[in-house]
Amino acid sequence: MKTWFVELVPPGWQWVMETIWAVVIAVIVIAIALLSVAIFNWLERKIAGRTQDRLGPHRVGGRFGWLQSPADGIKLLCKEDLVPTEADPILFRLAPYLGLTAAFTVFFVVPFADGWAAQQVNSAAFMALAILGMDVFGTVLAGLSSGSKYSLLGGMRAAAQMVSYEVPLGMCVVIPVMCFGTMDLNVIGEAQSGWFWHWGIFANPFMFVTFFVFLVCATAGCNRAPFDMAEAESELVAGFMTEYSGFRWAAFFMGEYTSMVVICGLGSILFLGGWNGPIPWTEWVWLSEHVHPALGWIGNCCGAIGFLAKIYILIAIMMWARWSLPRLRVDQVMTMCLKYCFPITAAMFLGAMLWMAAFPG
Amino acid sequence: MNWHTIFFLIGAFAACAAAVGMVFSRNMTRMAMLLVGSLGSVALLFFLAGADFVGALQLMVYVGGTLVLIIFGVMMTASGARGGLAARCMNGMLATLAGSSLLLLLLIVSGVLCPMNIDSAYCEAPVGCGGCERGDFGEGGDSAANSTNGTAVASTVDAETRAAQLVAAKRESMRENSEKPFPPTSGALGSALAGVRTDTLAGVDHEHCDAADETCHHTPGTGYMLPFEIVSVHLVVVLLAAAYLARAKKVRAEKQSTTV
Amino acid sequence: MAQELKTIELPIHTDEMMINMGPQHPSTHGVLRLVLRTDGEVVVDMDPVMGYLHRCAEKIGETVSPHQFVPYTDRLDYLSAMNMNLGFSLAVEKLCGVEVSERTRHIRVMVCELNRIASHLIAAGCYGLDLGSFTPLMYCIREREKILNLFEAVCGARMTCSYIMPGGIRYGDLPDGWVERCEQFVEEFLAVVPDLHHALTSNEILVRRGANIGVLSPEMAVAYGCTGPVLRGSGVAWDLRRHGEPIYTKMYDDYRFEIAASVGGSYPKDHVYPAIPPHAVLGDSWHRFYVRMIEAFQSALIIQQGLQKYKKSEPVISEPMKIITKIPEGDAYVETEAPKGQMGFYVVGDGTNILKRSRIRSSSFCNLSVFREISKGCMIGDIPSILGSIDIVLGEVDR
Amino acid sequence: MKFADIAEMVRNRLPKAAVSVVSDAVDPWIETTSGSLVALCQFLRDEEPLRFDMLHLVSAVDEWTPLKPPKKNPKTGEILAPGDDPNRPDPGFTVVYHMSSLANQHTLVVKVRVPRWQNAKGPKNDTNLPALPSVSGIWPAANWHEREVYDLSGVTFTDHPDLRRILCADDWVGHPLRKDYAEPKAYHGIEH
Repeated sequence: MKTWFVELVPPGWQWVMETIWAVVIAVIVIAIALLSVAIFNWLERKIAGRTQDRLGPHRVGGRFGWLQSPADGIKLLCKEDLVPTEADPILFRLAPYLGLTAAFTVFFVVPFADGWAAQQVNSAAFMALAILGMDVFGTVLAGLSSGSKYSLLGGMRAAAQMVSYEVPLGMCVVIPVMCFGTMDLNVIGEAQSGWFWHWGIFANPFMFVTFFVFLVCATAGCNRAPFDMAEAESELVAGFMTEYSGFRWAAFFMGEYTSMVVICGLGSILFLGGWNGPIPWTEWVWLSEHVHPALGWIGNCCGAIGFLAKIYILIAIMMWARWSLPRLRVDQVMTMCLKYCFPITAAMFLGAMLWMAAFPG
Repeated sequence: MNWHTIFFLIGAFAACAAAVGMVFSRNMTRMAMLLVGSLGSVALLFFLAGADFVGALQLMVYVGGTLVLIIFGVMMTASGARGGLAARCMNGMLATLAGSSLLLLLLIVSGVLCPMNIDSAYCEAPVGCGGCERGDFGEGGDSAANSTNGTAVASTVDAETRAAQLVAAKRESMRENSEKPFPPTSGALGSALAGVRTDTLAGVDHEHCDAADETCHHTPGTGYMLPFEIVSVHLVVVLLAAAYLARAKKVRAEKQSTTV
Repeated sequence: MAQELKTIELPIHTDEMMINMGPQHPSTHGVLRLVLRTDGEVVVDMDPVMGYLHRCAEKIGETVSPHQFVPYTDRLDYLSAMNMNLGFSLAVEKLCGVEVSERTRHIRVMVCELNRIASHLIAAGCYGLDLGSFTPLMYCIREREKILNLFEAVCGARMTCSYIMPGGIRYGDLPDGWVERCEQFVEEFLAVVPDLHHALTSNEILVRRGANIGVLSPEMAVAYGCTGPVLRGSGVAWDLRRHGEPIYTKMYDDYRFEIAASVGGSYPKDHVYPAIPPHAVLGDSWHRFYVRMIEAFQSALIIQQGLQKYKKSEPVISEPMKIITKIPEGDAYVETEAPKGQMGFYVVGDGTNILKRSRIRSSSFCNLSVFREISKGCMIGDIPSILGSIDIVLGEVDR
Repeated sequence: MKFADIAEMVRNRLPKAAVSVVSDAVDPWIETTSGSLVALCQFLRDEEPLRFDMLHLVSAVDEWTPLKPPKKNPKTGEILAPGDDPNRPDPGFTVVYHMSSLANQHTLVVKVRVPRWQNAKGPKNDTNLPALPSVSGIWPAANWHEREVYDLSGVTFTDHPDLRRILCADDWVGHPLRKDYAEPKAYHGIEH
């Protein structure tokens, strides 16, 4: 499609079309992410409400109160934007966008359906992990530059937590990468096509366990409750976000949800078959590239919807956990990582390796 | 002049500017962030060069390492996140000496090493290495995959080599797909960092290679281990400096408290 | 004095940090300010600073008659206004030698126990909230709302009731249908208690956050004047409803209930309560919280008995004293078992209708005084846990 | 133990401590002097049949009753401070200690009288506040109570580990629970 688009103009001007193409892709990806943020904002409130035996937002308007998210957005945009005098003005302003950018950047390697990645990269899984790791810089920077001790503590906690949890999280990614033999997320997704028992989570018992460790580490990596040490509103007021207001606060908020989307997307590709449904129905109704490219495109659309659905389910689980569980203490979070998650993933890594040696193919 | 060049210039300028800025900054937080900026820009250059794996590695290891540096810096110096740091003249000279000697070593080593030949890295090299194959990738499993299938019998599998094989299996289709900016380099680079140059291994199809440097082919064992280690030493030096900084600060503070 | 103040700040080492927690902070339960000296995440020392909510209650007490002072007692522990009213009323009654009728006593017992449940629900919910669990609070608030509705039916106010007055209660007998509504509430509440235990008491994370944190030995608890659930959480079976002044214990004489304290290593066995987790140590945050949960349950049982006794009692309601009623010369001190601890009122009369002195012994104030001792060496994250388990109300601390 | 027994025991063991014993009041009390307060409290806490292990409350009662309308100095027109009127001697403060024993389940009230000012002729400011020995070494609970009494009533406690204001601001002037307390016209420029 890109080739066709670029070749619409004479060769000397093709770079213009390439640029346009790149911008369009970027806008689509960011739009999906931002739309997700709006939806998750609403969903989080609804889940919180239902968990707490109340209705959740319904007064602002719209069916099921969906206007709550736009109303929130408008409110945040209208709020006064404060920079404390104690803060480092440049870094303070930079911080929220750094985290947000890092979270958005990961999208360009995540395939939404077969071949539907903004950029197909060979080491996509690794790259996603690496860029996602950058996410924490926004948090740390906010903590260091705010000139508030709560922020400083929050930033330090976030840094320590991220550095620790990247290890088991990386291990959790390495295990499926090892099992599928590639770091290309597209290839990994493709390898899980067919019935749901082809999914990574069912590939072997070790992968099954790894998925749940991954979910825990992903929650911790996103700084979500019960691991939201950086925010910890009952201890640090709002942690690294204490001094933020208005749109910059919203940027942190968006960054958090975007990184949740990304990491759940990664999880769903690595473990839950990505865009492949539990049953290979697209094959049955000939929605396949082999029959016709257009049908393949429709099939991919269905796959992308399935992929998003999986992300939504994973995120709903994260929200469910957030509204059900108390927060761990900071040392307990570290204990959780170093004494439980890491040894378990290491054992799973070993197990998966032995499994593959024992049952090749 | 195309986008690639523009981005290269942006990345290169950002890397250098951030590095210089970091050296001359007195604010710890800004120093750390400029370091991240510099290393991140280098990662961008790697991405532009098509070395996606090394780029990601750069982000993961160095940028992640900087995070640890920040934690150490803030927690150990206790001058506050925004406290100024001023090096004494002697320290500055020592730092320049250590830094420049390491840089010199790095330059020498990288001058000695031959460049990686991306094309030859995957020519036919993995075929001899063996490995088990997950038969089919759907439509991806074409002739190359089948050929590796036939030869593969091995008890222990190096994960990196395996990955390289599987990517190589899709090589055909990727070559055809000109939209891909990133040729499969991860496996070869990973092996090279560990000391194995797949592009110079015996059995490489030399017709596809440029064979620019004959010496490379004679010493297949020398990978990028040495420069990798030199950079690691650099990081250790930085960490030691952080610890020293913290210690020096503490002694001064104790003196103060005794006088008070 | 100024030099004393500086001792907190002077010996700071480079790796210690001063954190000013409060007066505006989500988990200080009001406008309490804690000056923490931390070494990383560990709290080396701390100093509670209070007075931000000081409203000169005692000074006002010297200018108004006891009748007029009752609304001010509402604002002491505004989460259990009924108990505050009762404490002050009993002190004045003791000084004046006034007796109230049996039915009035039963009504007082019922509303006070209802308020105890309400207060403990807030304490339990906020303990969860302080540890990052928002949901149980909403369930607690839901139950508390029913109690507040009952209060509204009885005196028109939901929180600042001013219902119990020196000499009796206001507005005569209970309104029609109130007894049935109360019965229904108790039934519903007893059914909800297991849910709360499930969400809070036996939640593994909450247990880990509370067990072995802020351990208060019984000796220290007594020495610092800690009372109420804080004292009982340390294993001292001391409850003024049984051990208090005759004027107070008389109210509870014919009620059956257990003192919620671990005696000889076991809590009362009249009902099945969640098991004590192995990591919990007597006197830690978890035990203090647990005592409150048991107490709320016991209070519900007391209310059930009170409703029966109320129905059987003679329909005679004692009227409150008048504003102009002269208070005899002399002084009297009565402590009552309020939800937060022993709430004492020391009233001194001088023969006029206005008290010469109305001194308030605040339970939260005394319980808070031990906070510094038990929080040394804990982590920043434990501060909300300990503070939540002590369960203070700043209206009462600052008066 | 009954109050009579406690009083009897105190009289026998510490004859100087019990200035007077009032047993027919609503809450019977033992009055002591500031000099023997600490010894008495130590005795009450440690002696086996007494064992008053919990101190409930320390309160200061200003015994002076202002007249209505206030009596003024005929010359200057100023309201007469307590003690200035020769016809009405200043009764000063009564500091009351409420204590109880959890072990033996009995309570006791101890009272001490202190003057309004340490030196009746001295200046009427914070340098001349009356002093009592602190009992915070005996009951840690007294620490905050004594701080409060100091803050609101202006009775200082010697040997107190940390005697500073607790409810009022650190730079507050005066002690509000004194009957002759005059509200400041402004505090940090905030007028009322």
